[in-house]
Amino acid sequence: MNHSSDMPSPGGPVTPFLSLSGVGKTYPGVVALEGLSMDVMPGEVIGLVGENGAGKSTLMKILGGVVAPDRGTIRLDGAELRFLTVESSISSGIAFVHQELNLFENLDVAANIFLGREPLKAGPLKLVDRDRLREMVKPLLRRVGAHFSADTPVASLSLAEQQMVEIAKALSINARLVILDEPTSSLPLAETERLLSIIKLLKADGISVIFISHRLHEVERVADRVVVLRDGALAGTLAKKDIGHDQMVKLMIGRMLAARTAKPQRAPGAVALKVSAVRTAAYPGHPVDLEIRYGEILGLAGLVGSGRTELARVLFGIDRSYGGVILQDGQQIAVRSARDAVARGIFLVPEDRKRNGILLDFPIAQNITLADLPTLASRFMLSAERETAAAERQRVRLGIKAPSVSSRTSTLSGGNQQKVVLAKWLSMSPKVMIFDEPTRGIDIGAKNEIYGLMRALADAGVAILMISSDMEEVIGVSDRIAVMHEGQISGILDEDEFSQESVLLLAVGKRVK
Amino acid sequence: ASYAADKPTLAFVVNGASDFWKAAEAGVKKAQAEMPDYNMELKYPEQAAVAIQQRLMEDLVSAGVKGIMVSAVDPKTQTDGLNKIGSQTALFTTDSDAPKTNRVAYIGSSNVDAGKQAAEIAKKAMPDGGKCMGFVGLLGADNARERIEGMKEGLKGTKIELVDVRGDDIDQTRAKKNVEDALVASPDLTCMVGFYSYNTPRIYEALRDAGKLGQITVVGFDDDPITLGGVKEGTIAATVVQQPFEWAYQGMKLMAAYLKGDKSGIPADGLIIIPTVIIGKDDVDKYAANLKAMAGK
Amino acid sequence: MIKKDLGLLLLIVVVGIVVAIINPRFLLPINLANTANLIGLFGILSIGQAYVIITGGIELSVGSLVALLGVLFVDFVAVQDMPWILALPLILVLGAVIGAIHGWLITRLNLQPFVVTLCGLLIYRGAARFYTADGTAGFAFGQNFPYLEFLTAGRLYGVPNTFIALVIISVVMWVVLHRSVFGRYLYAIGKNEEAARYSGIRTGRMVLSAYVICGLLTALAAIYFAMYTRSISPASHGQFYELYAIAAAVLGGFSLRGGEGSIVGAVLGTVLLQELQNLVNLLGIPSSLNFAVMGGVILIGVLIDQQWNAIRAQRRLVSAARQTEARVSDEGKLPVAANQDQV
Amino acid sequence: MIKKDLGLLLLIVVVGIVVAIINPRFLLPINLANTANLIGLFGILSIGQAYVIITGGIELSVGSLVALLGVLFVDFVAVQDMPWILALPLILVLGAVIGAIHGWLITRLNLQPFVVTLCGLLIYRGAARFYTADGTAGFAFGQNFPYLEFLTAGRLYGVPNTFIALVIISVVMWVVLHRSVFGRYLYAIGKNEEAARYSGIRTGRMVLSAYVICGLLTALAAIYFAMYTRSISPASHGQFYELYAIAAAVLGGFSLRGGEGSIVGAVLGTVLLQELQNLVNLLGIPSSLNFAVMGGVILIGVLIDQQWNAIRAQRRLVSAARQTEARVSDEGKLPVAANQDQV
Ligand SMILES: Nc1ncnc2c1ncn2[C@@H]1O[C@H](COP(=O)(O)OP(=O)(O)OP(=O)(O)O)[C@@H](O)[C@H]1O
Ligand SMILES: Nc1ncnc2c1ncn2[C@@H]1O[C@H](COP(=O)(O)OP(=O)(O)OP(=O)(O)O)[C@@H](O)[C@H]1O
Ligand SMILES: O[C@@H]1[C@@H](O)[C@H](O)OC[C@H]1O
Ligand SMILES: [Mg+2]
Ligand SMILES: [Mg+2]
Repeated sequence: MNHSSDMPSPGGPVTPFLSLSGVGKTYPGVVALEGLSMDVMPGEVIGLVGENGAGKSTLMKILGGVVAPDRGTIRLDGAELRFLTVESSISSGIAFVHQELNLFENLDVAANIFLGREPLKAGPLKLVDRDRLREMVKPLLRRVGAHFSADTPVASLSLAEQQMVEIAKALSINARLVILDEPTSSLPLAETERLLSIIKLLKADGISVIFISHRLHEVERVADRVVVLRDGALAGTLAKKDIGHDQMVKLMIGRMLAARTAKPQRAPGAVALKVSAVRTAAYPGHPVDLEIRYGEILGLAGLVGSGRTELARVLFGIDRSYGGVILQDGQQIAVRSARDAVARGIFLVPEDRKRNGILLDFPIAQNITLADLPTLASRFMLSAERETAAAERQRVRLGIKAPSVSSRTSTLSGGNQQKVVLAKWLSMSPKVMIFDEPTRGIDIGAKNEIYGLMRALADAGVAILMISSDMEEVIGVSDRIAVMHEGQISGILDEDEFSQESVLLLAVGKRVK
Repeated sequence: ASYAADKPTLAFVVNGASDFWKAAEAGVKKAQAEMPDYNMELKYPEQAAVAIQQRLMEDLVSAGVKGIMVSAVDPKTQTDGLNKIGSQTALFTTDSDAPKTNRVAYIGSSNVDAGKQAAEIAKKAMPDGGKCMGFVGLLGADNARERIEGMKEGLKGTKIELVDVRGDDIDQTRAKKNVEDALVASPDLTCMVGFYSYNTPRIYEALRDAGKLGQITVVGFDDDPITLGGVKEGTIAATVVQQPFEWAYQGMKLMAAYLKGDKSGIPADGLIIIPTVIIGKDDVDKYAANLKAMAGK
Repeated sequence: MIKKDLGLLLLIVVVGIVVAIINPRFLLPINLANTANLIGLFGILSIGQAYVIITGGIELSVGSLVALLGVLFVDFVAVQDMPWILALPLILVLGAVIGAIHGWLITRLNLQPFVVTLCGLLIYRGAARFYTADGTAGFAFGQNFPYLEFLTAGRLYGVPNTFIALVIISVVMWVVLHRSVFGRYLYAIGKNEEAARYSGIRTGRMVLSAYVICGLLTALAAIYFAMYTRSISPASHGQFYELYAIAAAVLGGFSLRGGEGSIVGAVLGTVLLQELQNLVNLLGIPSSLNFAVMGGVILIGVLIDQQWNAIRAQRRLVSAARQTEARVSDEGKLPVAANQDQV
Repeated sequence: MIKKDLGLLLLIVVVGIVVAIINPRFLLPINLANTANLIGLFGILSIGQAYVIITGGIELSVGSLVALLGVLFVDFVAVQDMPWILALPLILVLGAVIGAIHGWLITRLNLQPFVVTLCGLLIYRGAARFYTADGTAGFAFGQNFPYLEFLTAGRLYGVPNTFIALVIISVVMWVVLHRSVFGRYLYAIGKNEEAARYSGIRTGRMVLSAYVICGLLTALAAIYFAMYTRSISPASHGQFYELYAIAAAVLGGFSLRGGEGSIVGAVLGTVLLQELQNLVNLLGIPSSLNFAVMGGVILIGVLIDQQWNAIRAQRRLVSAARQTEARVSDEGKLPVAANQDQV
């Protein structure tokens, strides 16, 4: 598709590239979108914010042709479309990075990026021109700052690296509108910076961008206009000059938020978990040493693929460790399975929610009680009342937005799904909690609630290891910060040493000071 | 055991695994004992299917087998395949013939005659007429069709009628349930015919379970121990037995002679019919003793 | 009993009524008892299969196992003169051990269930045939084991003991699957094995147990089958029984993707299949159509179920949309056509 | 050719050498040609099956289809006197149509492939048997169709034409699966159907095409099988062929979860299976063990493959660890025991 001739003539009135009016979508029991109207101008960066479940992804899925709206009209370049299919969306120049990753682990990076739009060899057979494909992919990977090559199998990439592939894919479409649904939720700082600069480059090329994020400071930096959704309806629009953290929050949740993080109420206690010379599969040559104390939140920062998730998996018994010892309360322990970890009060809130965190088809209640069934059961028999009561308690405590605890978990928004994962562990008296990207995809209100919960847990004496790629979060929430570089702890910062620079320096393997 | 190159090998290929062929195995063994300069083997295909049997024979030919005696799964239409085998080895047929092929000779029973003998049994047991239901494994197989045809022919002009034949695909569970269902569906049945070797014992057991032994005339085929027991007991009218032991024993010797160049045993029409015999209450003991002796036990 | 099960029950009853009208002998106690007997035999297989399917697995070796274990049982009791009171538990243990081996290969060595049990299908069939040298294992004429025969092939007030066994097994297995922690774990594993493991469930052990249960129930059914036919030709005995068991489970609402289905459904599925076979014989339909009738009914059943759900979901959506339409000030625009599911 | 395929090739060669040493007649041209003929027949089935498996589906009705289409072909040509030049494409079209129906039920009505094709297995078998009233369809004595026979059962310089057909089909299907856009889409769909849909791929249409290809190749194989046996008893013809085809694909590295496998692998899998069958017959192993040998070899093959991968991964890790061990000043602590895969 070549749309360059459609660019507005200078001086004339600019027609919106895309215009929605009265677009609505209802799911059984939930109005995801109430007749929403908005325009997207060429070369405009729109920040789309709203609480979890506000309808952001639904709106974007309609534009991507994945979900059909029940009401309303869509105009592209002034032409009214009956509906968008995935094909018509792509061919109209709409590129879409989905909130949940959609890559093919059995194909390599290049095949993933150009899937559905492969360069073909001459002839009727529709054979893929593999050389040209590789050439086309190289500059894209350079542009997103990826260090892996075009023929790397996607299966061997970390979540963040996969996110980069997704972004490269969006860039590869000769797009006029790029939709990024929480692209930074698993990107650490350096990569996030690169993404934000990519957005600016797109804008300079006259390409429109819709940028969805719960990291409001990012939105603040790139958006020309912010559209705020609340409960499926338009809560307001902020022009460039009015964009600010507090204004956005106010529109999103209808009130101002209290101070973000509370200070610890107690000094850290004894060492709960001591990791010494533990090696993970990703970096079998690099031993990790780390101490987590009762009552503290230890932040774990690092670049993409620095090995934090791998460490968490070893501590939780999912992966084996290659040498080294783990001590709990001074005693050497063997964590051979997640079961062992759970039995010792070591819990993990995993990074990949959809895959490891929840059973999408299960009712909320059954997800919440899954790990704790033995205590809720009497003699191996389930007790429906006790289960529902326990789940209901957690639902209220965490403010999970759902019609009831018997609703399917798949119908919840991402943020509420994340709360369900937290709820699973909170009823079980944790000793050590490992949070891997705990607020990935979670709105600001819920984020604060989760920070509050983490703090409360720490104050109650729980040792917390918080892996996070959100710099604000790491600095704002942690009591100490450990930084990982290529599978090793490159440094540990105390509160008085906290700063973005020092974290970043350690993250790239340099010494601080 | 691999085939020693020095000794010519003769193979007896059956149509499917069934106890019926155990007697043939004993016949092969007896012939082998008498002719140690030959290797003699009985081969079961994995399934009673043409492609699988054909493949087995082709492989045997490749392995250097000098003579094959086969109970073809579907002789009428297996002509080309059998001809191919026959052009590379001495081919004999047994159990059911394939007269249009280049086989040297057929040795076995006549299934049509066997069916007629079944009719004899029925006529003798039910002089006043009756209504029969038949049971068989493979409704489509030649031997089944010929037996059914033969019986119908033998019953012509009598008041005995073969109303239906139910198939079971050699699934024993279905074989027995078919009998049970027949008892329910047609309460006026007075006789049952088991066309395959295992059908008669399944009839016997279903009747016993229903308390109807002795009330319904049972006509059997072959010599399953249960069948012979029922005949002796008087609950089975009689059974038509084939002589697979003889087929195998005589057949092997015939093949060996043929390979040595002695063609005197081959009749002009190529048919060596070893008659089927009706075994009634009075013959059972002698027959069973004979069976035992043949098996060399 | 869930809605799906009710639909199946309705189908069974309707078919029954139609058959009874055409041939009233369908309702004779003896016919019902005969059919109940086979429902007992195949129902036990289906429940075993159901436990494996719920985990997202499959057990293809059922038919071959019925042959192998049946041959061994008959041989032990009828030929080796082993007391049946010893042979019976021995066969059950053997079934459980084979199930455990399957489970071990699947959970520890990470082989696919389809592959492992396909190999089982081939190997056990071969083993059974080799054991008897392609002969038949059967009881001699007049060989009687009154207690064993009463237990396995007898009737209590006209009700076959195999059917009673099925009822007891169903109740126990229903409680285990639908009311116990173990059962919940199996559902969780079937839905998302990884997430279950991350919740501290020993998924390997649970899946292995499911295969053991399947092996155990298959062994029991193998003994019942052996005592029903009293003779086993290992080349053909039990052939395709795994398909019957799978078909019954699928008819009863089990998804081969795992995590869905109910024991009641599996049993009702078996009832329907046996009713169909009975019908073919009672109505004098050519035996050759037996399979076709079975396949046709399963397909129609699954289709109706599928369409029914689709229509219900559709209707719910429309009514939900209409409700909000009334609320929201609407511009009176035509709804955009549905555009999902393009082929 | 990928590493997995090479391993399989090696296995085939080693087995061949061992057999040839024990019985040199294995290498007789006539034996190789006979085996090549069967490799051709079953290989075509395996490639068809592979196309379905790559999408994460399965086609269980292959064996029944071989019977039904074979019966029809023979009946058309031998009994209805239809010119074979007409009957042949007719049967191919019929195969494609049946494939399309399966694909339609699966993609449009969202039925599970296992269920749809299981029903197919039952229905087509019944239909074939009903069509001939359980009789046999075959050519009468002396009925000859020289051209047709040359094409389907003839040999060119001693090489069976069916084998030549397999070679041609393999090459074409290899290009389509491994080099064309369509093939790439099939891989994508097999791994993650939803994501493929989000990428603008008409997943329904692609999956349907895979079933059509499978139906087409199955129809071709059905004709070849019919001309090989020249006689079809619909009750047993082709029974279990779907399992052979699936087994060959699995041996060749296809995953039943979809998205993995290569055409070369499926063909080599077929070669190995046929070599094994040939070996059982040539070495005079009791035929009862035929199935057991097949099952055993598949299991061992899959196990070695699995363990091989695990060991390689392990060794890589250990060597990486050792390299840095030298660098890092180590406290000489005992390693923590392996902790994966708890049962
Ligand atoms: N397939 C579905 N079935 C039923 N309800 C759904 C479905 N998908 C979304 N919803 C509901 O629609 C509403 C909007 O969801 P959406 O995913 O658009 O929220 P969001 O703004 O993207 O939230 P988040 O920030 O958490 O990603 C939520 O209440 C959600 O529960
Ligand atoms: N399945 C896999 N196979 C091979 N390598 C992998 C796999 N998963 C992760 N890795 C590699 O292991 C390294 C560490 O990944 P890990 O996910 O632990 O990093 P992380 O610090 O948590 O980063 P992220 O922000 O991506 O979560 C990376 O180099 C990654 O490429
Ligand atoms: O062919 C055999 C037939 O003659 C016998 O009566 O029953 C068993 C069959 O295998
Ligand atoms: Mg969202
Ligand atoms: Mg991580």
